[in-house]
Amino acid sequence: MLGVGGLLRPRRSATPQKVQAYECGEAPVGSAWIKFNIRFYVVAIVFIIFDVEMAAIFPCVVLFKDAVAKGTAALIFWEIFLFIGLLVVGLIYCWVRGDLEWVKGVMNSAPYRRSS
Amino acid sequence: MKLVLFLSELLTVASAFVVALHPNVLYASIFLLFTFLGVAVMFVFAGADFIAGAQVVVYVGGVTILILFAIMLTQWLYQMRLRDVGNKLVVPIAVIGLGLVPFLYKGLHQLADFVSKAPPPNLAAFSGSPKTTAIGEALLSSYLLPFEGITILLLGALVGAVWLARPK
Amino acid sequence: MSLIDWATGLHGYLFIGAMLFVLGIIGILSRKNAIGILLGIELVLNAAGINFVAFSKYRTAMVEGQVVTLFIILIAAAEAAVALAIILRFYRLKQTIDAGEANLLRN
Amino acid sequence: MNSAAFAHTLQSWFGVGPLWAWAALSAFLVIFLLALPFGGIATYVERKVAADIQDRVGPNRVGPYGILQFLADGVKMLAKEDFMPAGADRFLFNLAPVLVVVGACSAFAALPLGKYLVGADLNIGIFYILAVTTLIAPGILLGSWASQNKWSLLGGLRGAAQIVSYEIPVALSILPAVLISGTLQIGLIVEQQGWAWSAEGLQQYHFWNGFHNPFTFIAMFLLFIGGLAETNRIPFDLPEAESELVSGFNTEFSGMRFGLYALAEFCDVFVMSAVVTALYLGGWHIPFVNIEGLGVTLPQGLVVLIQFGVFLVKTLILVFVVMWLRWTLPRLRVDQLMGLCWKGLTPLALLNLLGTALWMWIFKGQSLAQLIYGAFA
Repeated sequence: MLGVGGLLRPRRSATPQKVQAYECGEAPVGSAWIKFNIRFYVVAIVFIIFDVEMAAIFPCVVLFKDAVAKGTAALIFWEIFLFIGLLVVGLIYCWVRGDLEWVKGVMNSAPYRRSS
Repeated sequence: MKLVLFLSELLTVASAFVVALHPNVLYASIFLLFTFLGVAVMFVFAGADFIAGAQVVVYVGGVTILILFAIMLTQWLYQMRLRDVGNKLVVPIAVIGLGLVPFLYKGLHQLADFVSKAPPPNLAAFSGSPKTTAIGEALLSSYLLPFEGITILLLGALVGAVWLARPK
Repeated sequence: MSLIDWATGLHGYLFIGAMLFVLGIIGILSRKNAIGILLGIELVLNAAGINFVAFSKYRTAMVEGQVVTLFIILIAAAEAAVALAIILRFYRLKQTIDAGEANLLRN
Repeated sequence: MNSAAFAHTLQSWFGVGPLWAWAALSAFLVIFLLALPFGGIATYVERKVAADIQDRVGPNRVGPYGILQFLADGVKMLAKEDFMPAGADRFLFNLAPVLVVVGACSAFAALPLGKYLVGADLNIGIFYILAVTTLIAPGILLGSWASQNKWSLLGGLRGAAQIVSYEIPVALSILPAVLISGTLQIGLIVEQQGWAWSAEGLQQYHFWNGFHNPFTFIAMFLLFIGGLAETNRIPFDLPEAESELVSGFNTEFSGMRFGLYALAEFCDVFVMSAVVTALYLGGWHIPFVNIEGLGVTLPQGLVVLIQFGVFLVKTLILVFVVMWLRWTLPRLRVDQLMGLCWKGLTPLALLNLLGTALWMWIFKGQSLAQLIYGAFA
């Protein structure tokens, strides 16, 4: 699709103003590199652990229906229960320690502290 | 169809070269994403469809994002500091390492020939058979203890990593 | 046996695994950036996964090798999370992630 | 028009290659015959819906009722000058929209549009959709980063954090459906959600998963809300919040690259609605009617067509709800967004999973409909 577009679109040499990064019409101030909120990173860590546990539990969950029919569901049920329990423990830990509080994190992070 | 596998093997190795040798860590991590995808395709062709899915979910959706976040957090982008000139020994290490590949391969070749001589009886049916239930049964029987251990390890990793990364 | 036949059989899988392993080691040894080293480690882990999956098909045609690969994936993710958290902590301490600067334990 | 049958036909025409190579090709065709037109038409429908809700006329110049507007838009995008901001990373700037589009469109291959009409009914269908859609987050992050623009970078960071966070409640809400059906293959999950007017028929079918038990009813809504956030739609459109971030992660993208982002967004909305339909709203089943147990034998082509129509109607109703919400709800704040995900949806989804497992265990896998039917019969 990009190739078809290449045949159709005009080729003009862009002026320096045009290729400037868009900052509401003004010339860009400073570098686009911003020291971003470390909260994003903590959330990503919590995410990856949850994600991995989920990938691990899929094969067990698939077996549950047949196990119920055969009357051998107890093992899988406790497996799922353990899995949920571990995720809940992790979630409660992060919640209690304030890792999920976005606003508090922003107010404590470096740029805000420096200005105060 | 072998062509698709061959191309994805090429993609895997080519992007692994970039990962190992590109001076820019950002580019290396992006090509790591392609390596993961190529390896996932190889998994599919080896009859490991669920593992391929897990590979994409965990690596592409999780680890790559985490690495990109870490690079954004610790590097001054678009500046020279991103250039990881690294060790002065890059070239010798690469030459010696790649020089060892033929020897490594000679051993592997004999191993592969040995294994190929006595193929398992159900090799042809293996790729099509459903894997998710089989993996689940294995996880709940002979691999139950390691599986529980890893689940608990993951909880420990969560607590530890969050504690380490937490802003003061 | 053509190149494609060779590459798509067990030999090809083992060769790709070996290449990823070697390239991962090269990456680990040649980089100073801690994140770069982590990338090398991920390559090595993937190489191990490829070998497990290949042998689980061509040697046993059972899922045991795939289960081990699943374990590798799970542990690799946990390892990446912890390693990157350590790197971040180190960066906050030293304002750099050059692995050569990690000498706090030296004295 | 089973895609496997289609693949057989193709194989017999050309006489080379393994069967599933042709299956992959036909899946590819499904993507292009479905995803691209849908993405285009959705832009037109969205503008019409928006206009109706705001009591305007909307596009009405190109063709009758402006229906050809999407073609005009497409041509315009193709013909637009394509430029890159100074300092942008050329390689990443080109790569990012492609990643996003591949992530959104590959999922089409596994959508069950009818019993005999599915691109590729994979063993791991729903897991496959979960996997390929993860490509969107790196795509958005890289695109925002490559454009060397503060607004883009902020939008991209938010987008990546939001998409990965909401993947947790989404995956946790998919699990109850898998628990009930005992398979990851979407075709089989849909198959079990039928209805029959006889006791032995109801042994086999348990009606729509969304009404299987109270927990799955909640899970259905969680999946929809989580999907809404994953597709960056209002009220979760923080990555591209016009009022604060200009246009968010796609600020610097113009022409066809912007077009790819827009296409990916609409495809993603369709995929999300289709997944909710297939997992919880019975897919191609007509409520309380078993199309194959009517006593009359309909030609198979007609059955396929009816099922496709039913599936499409259900999905498009959900798509309409998504568009409707856009003009109804205000945008969330970023801390509310993360709070909703981690403190609201995730614990609730965990509870749902546990509740569904308990229900399955206690009632021997019977659904609410089966229990009620059993009590009266």
